[in-house]
Amino acid sequence: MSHAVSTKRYEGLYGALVEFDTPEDLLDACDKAYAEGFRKMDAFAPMPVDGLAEAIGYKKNKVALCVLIGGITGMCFGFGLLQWISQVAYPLNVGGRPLNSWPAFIPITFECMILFSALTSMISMLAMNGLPRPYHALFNVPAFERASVDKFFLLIESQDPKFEPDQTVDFLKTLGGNEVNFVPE
Amino acid sequence: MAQLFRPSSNTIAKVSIVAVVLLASSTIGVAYMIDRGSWITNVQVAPEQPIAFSHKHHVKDDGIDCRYCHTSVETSHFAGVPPTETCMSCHSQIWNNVTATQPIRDSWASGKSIAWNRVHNLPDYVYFNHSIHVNKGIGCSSCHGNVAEMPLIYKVNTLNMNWCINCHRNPAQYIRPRAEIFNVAYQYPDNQAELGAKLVKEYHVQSLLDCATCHR
Amino acid sequence: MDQIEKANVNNIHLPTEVIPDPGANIVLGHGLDYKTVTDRIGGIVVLPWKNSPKKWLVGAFISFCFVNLLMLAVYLLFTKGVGIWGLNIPVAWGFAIINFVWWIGIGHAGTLISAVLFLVKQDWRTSINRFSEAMTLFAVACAGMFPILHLGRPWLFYWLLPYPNSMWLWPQPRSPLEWDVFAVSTYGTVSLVFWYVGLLPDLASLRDTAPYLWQRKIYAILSLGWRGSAIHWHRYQKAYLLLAGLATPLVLSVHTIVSFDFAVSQLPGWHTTIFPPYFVAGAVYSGFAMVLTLVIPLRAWYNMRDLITLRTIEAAAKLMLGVGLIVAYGYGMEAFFAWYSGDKYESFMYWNRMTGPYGFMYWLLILCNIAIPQLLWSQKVRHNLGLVWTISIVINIGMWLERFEIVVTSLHRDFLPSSWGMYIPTKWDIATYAGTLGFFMLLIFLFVRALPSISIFEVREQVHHDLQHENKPAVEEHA
Amino acid sequence: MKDHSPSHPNGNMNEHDKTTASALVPLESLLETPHKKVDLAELREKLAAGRGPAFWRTLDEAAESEHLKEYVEQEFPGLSGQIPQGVDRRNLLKVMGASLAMAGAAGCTKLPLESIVPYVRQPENIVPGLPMFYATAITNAGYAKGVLVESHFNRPTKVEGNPDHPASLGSTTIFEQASILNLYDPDRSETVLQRGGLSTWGQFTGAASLEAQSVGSRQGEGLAILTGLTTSPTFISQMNALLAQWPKAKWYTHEPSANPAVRSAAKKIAGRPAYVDYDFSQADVIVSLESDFLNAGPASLKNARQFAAKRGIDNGQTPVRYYAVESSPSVSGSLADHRFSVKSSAIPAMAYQLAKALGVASPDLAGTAPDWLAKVAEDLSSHKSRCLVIPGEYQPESVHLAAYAINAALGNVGTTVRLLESYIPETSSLEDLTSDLNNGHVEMLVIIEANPVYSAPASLNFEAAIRKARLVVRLGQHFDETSRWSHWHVPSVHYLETWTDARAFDGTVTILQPLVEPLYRGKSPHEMLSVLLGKPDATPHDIVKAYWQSTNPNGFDAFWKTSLHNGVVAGTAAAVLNAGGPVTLPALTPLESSEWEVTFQPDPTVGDGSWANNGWLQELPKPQTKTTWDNLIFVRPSDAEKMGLHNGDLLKVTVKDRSVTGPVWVTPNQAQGSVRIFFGYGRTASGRVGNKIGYSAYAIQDASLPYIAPATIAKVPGRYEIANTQATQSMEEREPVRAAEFAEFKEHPNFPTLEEKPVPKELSLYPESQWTYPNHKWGMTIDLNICTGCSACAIACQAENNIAVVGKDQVARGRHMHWIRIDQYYSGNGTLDEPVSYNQPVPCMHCENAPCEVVCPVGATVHSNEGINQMVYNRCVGTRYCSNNCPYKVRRFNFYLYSDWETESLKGMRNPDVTVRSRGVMEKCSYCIQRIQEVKIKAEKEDNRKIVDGEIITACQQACPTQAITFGDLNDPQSKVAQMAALKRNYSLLDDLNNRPRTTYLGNVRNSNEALRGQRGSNREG
Repeated sequence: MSHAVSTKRYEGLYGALVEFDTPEDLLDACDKAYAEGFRKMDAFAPMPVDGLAEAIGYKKNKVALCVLIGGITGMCFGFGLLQWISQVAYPLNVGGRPLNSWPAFIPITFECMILFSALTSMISMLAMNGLPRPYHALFNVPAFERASVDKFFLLIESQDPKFEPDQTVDFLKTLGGNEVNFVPE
Repeated sequence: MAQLFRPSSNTIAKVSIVAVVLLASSTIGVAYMIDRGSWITNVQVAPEQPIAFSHKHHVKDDGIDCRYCHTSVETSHFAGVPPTETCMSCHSQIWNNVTATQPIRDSWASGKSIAWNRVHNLPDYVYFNHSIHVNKGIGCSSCHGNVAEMPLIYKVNTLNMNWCINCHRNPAQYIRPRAEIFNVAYQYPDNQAELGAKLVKEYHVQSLLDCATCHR
Repeated sequence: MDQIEKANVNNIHLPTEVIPDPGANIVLGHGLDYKTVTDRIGGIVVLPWKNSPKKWLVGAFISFCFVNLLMLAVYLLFTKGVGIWGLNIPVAWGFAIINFVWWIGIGHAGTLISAVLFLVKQDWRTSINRFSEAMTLFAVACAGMFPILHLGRPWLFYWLLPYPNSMWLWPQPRSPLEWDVFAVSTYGTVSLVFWYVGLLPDLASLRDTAPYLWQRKIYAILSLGWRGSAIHWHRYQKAYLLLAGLATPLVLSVHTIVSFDFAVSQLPGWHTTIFPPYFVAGAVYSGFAMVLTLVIPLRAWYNMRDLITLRTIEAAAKLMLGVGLIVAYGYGMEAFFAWYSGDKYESFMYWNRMTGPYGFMYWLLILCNIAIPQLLWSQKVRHNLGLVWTISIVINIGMWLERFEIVVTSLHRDFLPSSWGMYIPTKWDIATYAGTLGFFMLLIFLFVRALPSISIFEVREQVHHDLQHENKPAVEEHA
Repeated sequence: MKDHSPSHPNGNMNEHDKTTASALVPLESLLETPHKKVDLAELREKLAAGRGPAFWRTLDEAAESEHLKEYVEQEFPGLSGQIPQGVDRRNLLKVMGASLAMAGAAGCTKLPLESIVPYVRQPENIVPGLPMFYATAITNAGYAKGVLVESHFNRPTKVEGNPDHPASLGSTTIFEQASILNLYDPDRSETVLQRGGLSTWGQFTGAASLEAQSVGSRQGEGLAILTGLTTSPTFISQMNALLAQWPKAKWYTHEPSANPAVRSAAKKIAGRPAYVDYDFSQADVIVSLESDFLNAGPASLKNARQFAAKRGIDNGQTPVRYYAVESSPSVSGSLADHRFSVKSSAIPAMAYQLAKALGVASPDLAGTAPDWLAKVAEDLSSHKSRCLVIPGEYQPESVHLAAYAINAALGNVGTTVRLLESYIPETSSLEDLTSDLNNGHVEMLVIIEANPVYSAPASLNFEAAIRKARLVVRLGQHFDETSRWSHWHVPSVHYLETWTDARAFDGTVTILQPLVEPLYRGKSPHEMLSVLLGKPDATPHDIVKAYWQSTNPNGFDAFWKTSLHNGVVAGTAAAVLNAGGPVTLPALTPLESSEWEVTFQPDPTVGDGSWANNGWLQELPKPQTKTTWDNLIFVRPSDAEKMGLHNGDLLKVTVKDRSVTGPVWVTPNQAQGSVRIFFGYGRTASGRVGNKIGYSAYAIQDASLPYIAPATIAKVPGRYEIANTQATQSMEEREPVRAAEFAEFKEHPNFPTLEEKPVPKELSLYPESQWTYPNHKWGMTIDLNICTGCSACAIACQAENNIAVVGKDQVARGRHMHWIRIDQYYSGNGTLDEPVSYNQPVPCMHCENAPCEVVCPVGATVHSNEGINQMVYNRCVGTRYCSNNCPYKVRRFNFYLYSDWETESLKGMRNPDVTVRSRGVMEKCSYCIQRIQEVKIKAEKEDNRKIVDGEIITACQQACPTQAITFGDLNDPQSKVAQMAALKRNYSLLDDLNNRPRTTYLGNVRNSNEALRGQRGSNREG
């Protein structure tokens, strides 16, 4: 994602972009490009497309792990807080109930668990996606507006070792997309 | 009009998130500082008094005992505020013509007593009893500080509930021998730990944390 | 600039003629493609005023008047005290708690539809989940008001939160009201997160289709620069799935905990083990009722019959009927155990509930919640939207009455006859309730005008799914 | 965050106490601020706007007006002016503390300290902050009940009974308790008025002495003095002096609630003025002929104490058997073993028949005796000299004579009946005064305290008669109905403001001493008389002291000191008279027969009307009916059914040609064909609280038939809202009250818990409670066997704990605030007309497994380590969940700002040891935690000594006339409460809920007559 790579091979050029009309076209375009040996590439769709990420070589998804950790933290926080309040901070005889009325602590513990894990799921997702990111080179391409409406795009980044502007564009043209654009930095 | 923002906006976006978090936490921090600060608690604030009465002078220089003026501190919940007569008992003889003590003589003459401003004030729903504390080995200075060093009297403690609770939790760390109660310059000895424990036993001091101890 | 904007406006095509309902078999009408769904749904939001129905203005204005009524009622409440309500000893809880439970109940449909139905892969949910999530949020906002308003000293509500204070005092975690604080706030937060995450891609669509620059800027900020990268989508779907998985137990827990407010107490009529499941069922029941109450007019007003089809409405109606039966079972069990337990307080309470001074409300609620909804067994009824809509209203009323019965009739005659009393709501009780209704509706009105009330990208998926089954590329349709 | 005070006036808790806001200011100057006179009439209108205790609130709002500030300034001299704005309640008192420390010094104190003797604790000099107790007495219809008055910083705050006083024995009735509120009543008149215009005492004395001269020139001819009944030796001696000086002057008395027949009968019996005293400690069988001996009359507290002792069953004794014959349910009647509803007008005949049955010669009567009467007679005759027949306070002479004759015949005279010398002077009656007025014999009329224009029987038309006098002078606490017709009105003093003296029923004298200077510079009756006697400057102190000096010339100082200290003057008890000749019963002159009779009695809470302006008494639920704020018309259920009457319907009662209309209360145990109406309401000039509520029973009273009269009644259209605090009076199979026959009790002493099965403990999620209460374990028991339901406990609690008055509207909404309520149940055996009635005081139960505590989200109510269920007002946020979860519904909520935070006088009245609650917080019985803490601190300071049983007394316990309430440490097996709790007939309310209440009850046992079994409460007409 980050474009702070030390060796910029093509100053001012982020990559090359090809547009398709259907997810299917995009999918096999991706396969072709991947087969061609491109690695630093990305695909864009106005909706989730099954297998698209895999097609461009994406494997590990760590969101679930984060959520698990978040959940456990929340649970410990909740239960710990209640125990501390009722046994350490100010122990009180409440209606003759024991200080450690653990059954009464379950609901809050549960809610804390849910709250923490829910928040982590969103935050981790956004963080890994590097959002918020209001500016992005891709937005320089007028056609890219439709990436969120009805068009499907394949991007080969200039950072890709196999990226050579002209050849890459020629290659992309062979994929049967509508038009091919350079993406200025 | 493809690009809506400048590249810098990315940094701004990320920074602003951090900023919001920082701002929120710092607001809370400030709120706490104000709440604990003297603007709310009046700690270290010496209010204007009708007479520039100096505890420093009377206690330290003249060595007058607390009970000379605060007569009912050992017997009542209310320590008592000295009547004009108490002042007159000396100031009819000494300093009996300086302007500083004029209000006393006015009060004496007119029968209207002197309107002091309260320094240590508790909310209505708090029932503090001086006598029991004094009788159980809690010295004046434990709450009121060393008045012998106060030209004008001021609060040294917040008198917040958690401050009270702190001592009620563990009286041993603040208790002192009954003989030292009115020694405003009293220093806790190094062996306060065991001395305290001993006194607590000796004076039958309980750690009272019931609400009704103070709220009725 | 403005030519561009004009161009943009013209670039968004809304159908001029009224589109008929494609019937109860398909989720989406024919002739929809990625672009049209974007225009149809997004257009409602981004197009200038002249394109939105006058009904909107009227409705929004009326709701706004009720909001003012609410503010007046709350002002009085804060200056005079809860005495302006019909409360007393023994009936120390009245409208405030009734409305709280009612609103929270309504707040359950959204999460349920988006989360549970998502997990069980119900395609018809697509067209109403966004809307019902919004409804959830607004209902929870209304619900959240009441626990604070009903306090004797509302300005001290924050004492229910655990924070280090100069009194060194903390909340009392054995109290169901304390559980509520966590349950409701968690539910509110998670619903918001869930809703916002769902909105992200659509906000991006609006950013890219909105005619005016200021609109684009706003939506750009809201969409956080979403650009639909495959990898983003991948993480996005995982996160969304997890959120759904979390929201499902949450939604169950929340009303369970609300039911604990009653079930944990000693009061005959409250101290009831069946309450948790029975409350949850009731919540879902009222939730679906409220969704239908709102969606049926909505799709007519905005000419979206092919986006929210009879399929969806019928499915919702069926589900409502099913949950209604669970609720009926709940009532049955309550009555049965009142008798079977042989407990004199319990049996008296139920007898009093049925025949006492509030008896007529009990029978009215049976009528509203059990008798009338049985009509939904007939497909004719389910296909008659007027009827479905009326029934959904009836159920909303019924569910409110249920809460009234639970709160008031249990309290007004409890253990010692000497302390029995009556509860007669005052005009301010009613004003507060009506006020929150207005507040709720106002939020709904603003929502449909400010955000896509149907999840565009999910509809696109649906379109894609439909197209695949018709094996036709979308472009030809378009041409 | 800062704690937020619930005791902040406007309920906005967010301000913290700025130390500079309040200051210490002297009090001794309080009474010396010069006053600008204000137009009171105008103010009255303004203030009269808010009627009912609503005014306690409306006053705050009105307080904006400059006028009112002046008014308050006048009413509570200094307080409003001297105290800087923002001074809070407790500081106000500290202020007073400060000034007290000052008192000795500056020498200028507002109290004649030299002569006031502290009673219980006598400090060398006043200790600021410590309350002091003074012995004095309160009089009702002339007779004294001794009291101890608690004073904080020179402000009387609480009235308790004086254990050394024969008419109190340490207990009080509701009136003693409520009298403190009268002292601070802002409606009291505060200046001398001439023809309604402002005047001064000086101008009055001037005018009066001129009059006195002209009167004197005519040997007092044309001078009429009207007073209430009095036993004050000093006053009587003053009157005698005056009458001696002016032989032609006349002394009249008027006391609406005192039946002259009682005195005339006693005089016939003894052959001289006498008082018939009954000794219940000797009586095994009691027959009451419509007597409310446990609740009414000068000896009620003594009666109650003796009766309770005789009713005891726990030491193996056989309890007294009590037959009540009455036309309307009375407090005493609720304890009767057999209760017979009989028309009042039939009781004389019944008394004669009883006399006959017991062999007393009595004139023949038509009609036969009901068969139960024979049984009762048997029971009596089998307890010769150990039984007692008590005539009703409002029955005619014949009944009193018959009762005495019966007692004599049964040999009770000397054991249960004594004739005592009476000290009520012989005076002319109000009837005489009216005729003298009408015949123009009265030129100058001096009315002291009495309020005849309101309370004279309508048949006298006194309002017309009073205008015949050339000059009317009125001494009264309020500018009331009578003052309106007076040329001069002089403000009178409250009994806590002045020196005087009075006798108990048995002649014992108490010298009344003031606790404060007259708040409104009122004058005492003594001063009024001495003005007429030409000594305008004599102070009450001098007058009273002079009198006693003359009677005890030697050793006077010691005598004076001890008499004041003890609250009784030694050796003043009356001599026992030996009976005159045998009583002959006069032939009965029966009332003209009519379908309906109406009986008149003072209202149970506002009496004859003199208490009408007392918010506490107005809001106190009346015994039996539990209604507040109104006087009702009692109708028997079956009669009501016949006439289609329901509670709140309007009924028109007509006697002769006069009628009143009032709301109906369908009352079980009301006799058939008899309706009961009450004095005390329908006032027009009592003040904001008492004005324009209810109907005036005097309006149909006929001087010839003052208390029982033939009447016609008719339903009239319209309804009237009645604010009652207990809607359901049947037990609905819940058995909150558990009762048994004495026989059953002997068989199963544990009858209350017979059917109870132990609560299965394993049902709890939690282990058995780990909480032990090692130090103290406070608990309370309430003996339902001797609770009369008199409600003294409720008022005592209200006074002790600063409980707010909320007003009729709020009561009707179910928002009354009493911490202890007296539930009144009717139980079925018997018809709807004649149920048995039970009383059950219900304070907080202080459950060990308190359900209220568990549900409070902020921990505002939790347990103390002594097992007290603490309610922390300043922590409460007002969720009201605790109340919902309290099965006993003993918690009370401040739905509005009920406590008055503005009126200065009330600040002075309140108990400084109890937080005044603010809006939006829950409150409830605290077992008088302030008293517990006070004693604990005291004991700890006294070298950590053990607290003695009985050292801590709750307010309700202290007031209770029968001592039905016991409080103490359950950990101490020797303590009374522990022994009570150990009794077999002890049970806890709603035991099956496993809340483990600390407050428990002792079952009710009735010793009914085998021969009449099943006829208890059965409807037998005479």
